[in-house]
Amino acid sequence: MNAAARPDLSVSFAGMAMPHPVMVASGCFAYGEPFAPFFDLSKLAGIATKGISPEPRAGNPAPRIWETPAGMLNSIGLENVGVEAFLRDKLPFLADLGVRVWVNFFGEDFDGYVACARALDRGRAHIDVLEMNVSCPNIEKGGIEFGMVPEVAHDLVRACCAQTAIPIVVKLSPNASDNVAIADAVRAAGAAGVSLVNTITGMAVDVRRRRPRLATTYGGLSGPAIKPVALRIVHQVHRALPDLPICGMGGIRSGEDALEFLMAGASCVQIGTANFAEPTVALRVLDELSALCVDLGIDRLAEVVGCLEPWPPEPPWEETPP
Amino acid sequence: MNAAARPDLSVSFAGMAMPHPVMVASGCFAYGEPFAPFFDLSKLAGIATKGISPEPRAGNPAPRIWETPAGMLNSIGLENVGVEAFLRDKLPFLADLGVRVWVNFFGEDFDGYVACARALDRGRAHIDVLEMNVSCPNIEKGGIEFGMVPEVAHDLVRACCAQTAIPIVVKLSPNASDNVAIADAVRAAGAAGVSLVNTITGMAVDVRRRRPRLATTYGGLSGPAIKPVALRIVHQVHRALPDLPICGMGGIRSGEDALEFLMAGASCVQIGTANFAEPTVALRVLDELSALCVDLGIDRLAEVVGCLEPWPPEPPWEETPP
Amino acid sequence: MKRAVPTPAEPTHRSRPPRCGPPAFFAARLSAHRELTGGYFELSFTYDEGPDLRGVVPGAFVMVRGSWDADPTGPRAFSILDAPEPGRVTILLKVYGRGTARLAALRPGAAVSLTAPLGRGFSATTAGGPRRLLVAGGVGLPPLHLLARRAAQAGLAGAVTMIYGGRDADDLVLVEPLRACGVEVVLATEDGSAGVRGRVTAPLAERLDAAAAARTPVEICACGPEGMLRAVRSLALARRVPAQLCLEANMACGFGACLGCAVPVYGPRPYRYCCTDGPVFDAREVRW
Amino acid sequence: MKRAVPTPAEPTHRSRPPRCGPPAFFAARLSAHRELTGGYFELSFTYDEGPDLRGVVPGAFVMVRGSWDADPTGPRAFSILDAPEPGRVTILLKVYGRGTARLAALRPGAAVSLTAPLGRGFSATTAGGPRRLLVAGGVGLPPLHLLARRAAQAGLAGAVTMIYGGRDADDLVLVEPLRACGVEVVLATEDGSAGVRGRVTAPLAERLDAAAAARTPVEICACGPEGMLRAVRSLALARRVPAQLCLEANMACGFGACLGCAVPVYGPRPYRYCCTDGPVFDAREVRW
Ligand SMILES: Cc1cc2nc3c(=O)[nH]c(=O)nc-3n(C[C@H](O)[C@H](O)[C@H](O)COP(=O)(O)OP(=O)(O)OC[C@H]3O[C@@H](n4cnc5c(N)ncnc54)[C@H](O)[C@@H]3O)c2cc1C
Ligand SMILES: Cc1cc2nc3c(=O)[nH]c(=O)nc-3n(C[C@H](O)[C@H](O)[C@H](O)COP(=O)(O)OP(=O)(O)OC[C@H]3O[C@@H](n4cnc5c(N)ncnc54)[C@H](O)[C@@H]3O)c2cc1C
Ligand SMILES: Cc1cc2nc3c(=O)[nH]c(=O)nc-3n(C[C@H](O)[C@H](O)[C@H](O)COP(=O)(O)O)c2cc1C
Ligand SMILES: Cc1cc2nc3c(=O)[nH]c(=O)nc-3n(C[C@H](O)[C@H](O)[C@H](O)COP(=O)(O)O)c2cc1C
Ligand code: FES
Ligand code: FES
Repeated sequence: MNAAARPDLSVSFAGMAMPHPVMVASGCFAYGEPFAPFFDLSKLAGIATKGISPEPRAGNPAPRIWETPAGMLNSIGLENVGVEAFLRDKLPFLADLGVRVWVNFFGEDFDGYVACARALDRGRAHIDVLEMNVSCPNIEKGGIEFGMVPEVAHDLVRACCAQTAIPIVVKLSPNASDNVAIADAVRAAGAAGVSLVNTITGMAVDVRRRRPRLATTYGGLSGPAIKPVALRIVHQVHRALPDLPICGMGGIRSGEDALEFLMAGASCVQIGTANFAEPTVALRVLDELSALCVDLGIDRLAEVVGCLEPWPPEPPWEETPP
Repeated sequence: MNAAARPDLSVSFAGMAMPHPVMVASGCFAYGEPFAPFFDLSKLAGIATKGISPEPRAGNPAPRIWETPAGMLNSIGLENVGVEAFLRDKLPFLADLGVRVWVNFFGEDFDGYVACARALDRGRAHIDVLEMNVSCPNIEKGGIEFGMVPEVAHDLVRACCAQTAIPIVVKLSPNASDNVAIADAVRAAGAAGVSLVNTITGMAVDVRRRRPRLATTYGGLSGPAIKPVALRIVHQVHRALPDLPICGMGGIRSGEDALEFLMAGASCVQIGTANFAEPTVALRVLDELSALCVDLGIDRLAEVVGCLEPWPPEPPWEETPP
Repeated sequence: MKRAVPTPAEPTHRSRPPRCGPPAFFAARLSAHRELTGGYFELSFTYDEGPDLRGVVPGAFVMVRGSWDADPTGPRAFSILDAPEPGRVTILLKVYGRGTARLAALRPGAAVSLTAPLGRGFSATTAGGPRRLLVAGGVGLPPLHLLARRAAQAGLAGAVTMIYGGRDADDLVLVEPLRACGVEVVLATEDGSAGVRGRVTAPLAERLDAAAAARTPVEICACGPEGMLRAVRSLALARRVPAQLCLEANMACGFGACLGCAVPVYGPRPYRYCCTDGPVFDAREVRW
Repeated sequence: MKRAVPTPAEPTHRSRPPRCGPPAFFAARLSAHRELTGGYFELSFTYDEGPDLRGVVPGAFVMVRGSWDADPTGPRAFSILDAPEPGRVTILLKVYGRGTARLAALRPGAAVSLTAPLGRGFSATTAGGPRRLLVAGGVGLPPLHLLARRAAQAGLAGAVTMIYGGRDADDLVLVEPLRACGVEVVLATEDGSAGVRGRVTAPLAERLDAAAAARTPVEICACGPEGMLRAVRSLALARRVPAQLCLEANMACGFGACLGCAVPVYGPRPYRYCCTDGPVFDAREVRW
């Protein structure tokens, strides 16, 4: 261990080399442009775009956001420009940055997912990963999210993988009771990895006006509040499926947060909500991660992925001390 | 609306009259005694005891708690004195207070639950509710919690209800993907109501020592961080099953928090984690609730249970303004 | 769920408010902290590196966050009250909830982070233009205060009238500096403790009537609570008077990244964004 | 999962540390705030209503929380350094993480809530008793500092020796007041910048050897980081010297409500509680 040397922060995710593990999360970085005034975006390992659907979507009524203790609720409603406008107007900007482009996508029904994957395949020269968001309500199956039932998720992922040569990483919902089963199902269906986690469904109440704080009643909870839940799911999935690449996220806003996710089993991480308060947060996280490696004597960051050890057992209990 | 009058804070839960809705939550008030030095416990509407099992339990190795952003993780391990010692040593103290006694209980397997309900029935003269915690890992069914699958929960609740004349209120886990289905199943099995919610499973990592912060790796997340999730589940269950009495909890630490839960559909509330930082928090919440009723012109608190209205729709969109 | 939405092209505007320069994110410190009446605070932030905000459009805002831990998570939006010199910006803050309470409790010297300049503001007051009725309610004062002072600096103090309302006399702040630069200020309080008793809409309606009678072209510039803005909008639409409204929305970022601050509008798309398309909107455009 | 546990009766102790009175929860304000070297702060809290803590047992602690919003959620435990008069209590705080950082940043006058007195402390120093070797590491100083001053007040300064270790000279605070009341203080620093170079265990072992040679009965009272306490415990057990260890545990409540602060022990039950059974434990009892 040579603490003076610059630590090697490179990681690999599903066979893809990355200079370091710090990406930015879908829906929290738009299509990149709003952040261009703040810093050189090519310093990011990658950008996950706002979720793209086959047709443009206007999003949900206002108000769409509400802050909660150490977190926020959003019901943006998956507003996006639609796949055609994305490929035409947004992808070129991203492609020019030279960072890994993860295009987050979804459909409003089974066929919508498939159509979207097929359409995005046309951008394959500039797209590194299709990050498939399975947290949308499945209208055909009574509104339950596609990502809640392993079999449903499996079939959907398989159909999408058949449409494209771009690796598909499936982004799972922390609302599911058994993420290991779902991760296993999507792995079997051909997913190159999983992104863990999306937002947890929540709500807040305006007691004065006797109505929910969000126009849609429910929204997705993100930010530091959910970090313990996200870490738990990353660890559970990594422990059960150690070969499945994981991109971890949920409340990351420091280098130490990022390292927690890596040690729990994520090969790379995404920063979401923290971009809003601090548009340059990814650079700070990267700097802190580097400094922390020096501090902790980590020469190669890739080596700590999933390195957590369980606690040593306590000495056995006896009535009289030995 | 007479703002000057003292508001009527009484509520009824499953036919049981309560002077006001503010109780304290299981595992956060022990068996009451540690709080006796701080205030007159008879001012509480009720006390939910630490979870009781058929046999005493020593609990989990240390460390058992860790603080997270606006929340805490615990892995106490359902430590308790066991049902016999509870009935003998702890129940008399609670019975003397004249508050509603909710005995939280669980078993380590199906028979354990049933045995515990039967044993607790012997205390029926002093027990108002058996609050059944179905968040324990079901060892027979591969370690998945009893409360995750509607059929499993149904059978367990029915078997316990058959053991006792004390109303059983089932405490559900926010880890389940569909709490409405589980609430419906336990209602059908004879539950008098539901307590929503228990802790969300989470973890935290000590990056310096490369191990989890808790000796058991995972723990339950509670506190303000989870309030949005708890509120959402209360609202979902209330909307789907408006006649099922709900006791709401998760991150409550102010009168306004309590009112949020009532408006979302809870008939009464429990305060958990906040008791640790502020042993007299229940009194403050009660005072604030009363003041808020005056402020908002609420004469009878019971009337606002589940009163939330959805947002009015926006005027329809048109290209040119009307 | 699904709405038909035209492929997004930059929407055409009838009155597109002027935009500030590109935003920067920078460190600053609280340099002055003055408590006014009514729970208002005037806070000044100074910084060594960051944009010169002197030329900022009235209505432009800054996102402010203290250098604290996880809670509150997000920054809060504040209209720029003044930017008297490079490296300095002033806001008027009213304690409302958690974020504003924590900011108000900061001590001089405290580190904060700012994102600014943000938003599109009110158009400039012009010599030959319509007479401007500035309607400010409560914490909606700052952008109009800046607008009025700008007009006065340009020798146009006579072209603007400030109609400023609040709950009571304590709720009305920074009135003297306006009068000192020659701006007519009409006060309205709900309890009548200062100016006329009642809401700002009454003096506004009076002025609109007078202008209509005298055939003087007028324009409304308003900022305040949503209820007030709705009333102002109704008045303006009914009388066909142009009105620019400075809106509020819950904001997570302030610079177009979260899409949280949607404002329902008429036009090519159902929503526009308070932070990047506003906060100033044409009253006719707002879908209320 | 399941362990056989005897039905819980109040466990019998070989050395049950003395307990303070019943705890109270009360409002206080920060009345003095003094920054020492090494990131240490001495904080004084004053209060109008609350327990008189003057007679508190050394090792007793107070849970402190600022009057802030949701984060950090819980209070933090601090050993009582001093309670010079009714309505006043002093702690020595080292900034470690989020909670201590926020407490250290409070300004005099800030409102806090306290829960105190809590815990069972060290037994009192007695005239005919064994010579006491007080072993303090870093922020473990306060209870032993109080113990030493109490001994001095009782005319027993000569019966105690303080062995106090830290990283460097800056990491050692409040040494002069001890020496001033006649207590022998042996310093140890890892970098040798004050006292002997190395850990406290070296001077401790020396003293134990000397005592063994002289057949002087000695007793260890120790408080500090877990690593230090483990080393002290090994030394004490190996030499059959009685030792009282003041432990730390993650605490949510401090008064026996959460069962979070479990300490693995030998005895009738596998765990006891740092807050209500400790923080002072007999070294033999601790299951490490
Ligand atoms: C463009 C703009 C300019 C503003 N200018 C000023 C000003 O000059 N002076 C002033 O005192 N206040 C101003 N505000 C309002 C100020 O940002 C709010 O007082 C503040 O957001 C409420 O925050 P809080 O933390 O006190 O309240 P909380 O109760 O903590 O509420 C904050 C929550 O409210 C939501 N929220 C509600 N209203 C707003 C809002 N308007 N903006 C952002 N989040 C909101 C947030 O999502 C957050 O969840 C402005 C707001 C906007 C959008
Ligand atoms: C009986 C007792 C006496 C203490 N006396 C002093 C003292 O006199 N001076 C002093 O500076 N410090 C003292 N401490 C330690 C002080 O409470 C810790 O520094 C503090 O808890 C760490 O909090 P933090 O917010 O700075 O760190 P964070 O990084 O925020 O860590 C706090 C987290 O650590 C956990 N944690 C870790 N160690 C502890 C702990 N020991 N107690 C509570 N929570 C812990 C908590 O669960 C919480 O999640 C004492 C602790 C105990 C238990
Ligand atoms: C405003 C907002 C919009 C989001 N939009 C999307 C989206 O379109 N697709 C998606 O997969 N996740 C979306 N997310 C989830 C984030 O990508 C991320 O998974 C989540 O917020 C947790 O990370 P964080 O706590 O760092 O924000 C969104 C989150 C926020 C806050
Ligand atoms: C330390 C601790 C112990 C708990 N023990 C139990 C328990 O024994 N049985 C149970 O049903 N819930 C238990 N809970 C869950 C609480 O009763 C409550 O449902 C949860 O903490 C959410 O409320 P809160 O955020 O107000 O704490 C425990 C919670 C904590 C923090
Ligand atoms: S506040 Fe984020 S887009 Fe406007
Ligand atoms: S800290 Fe809660 S029981 Fe000890």
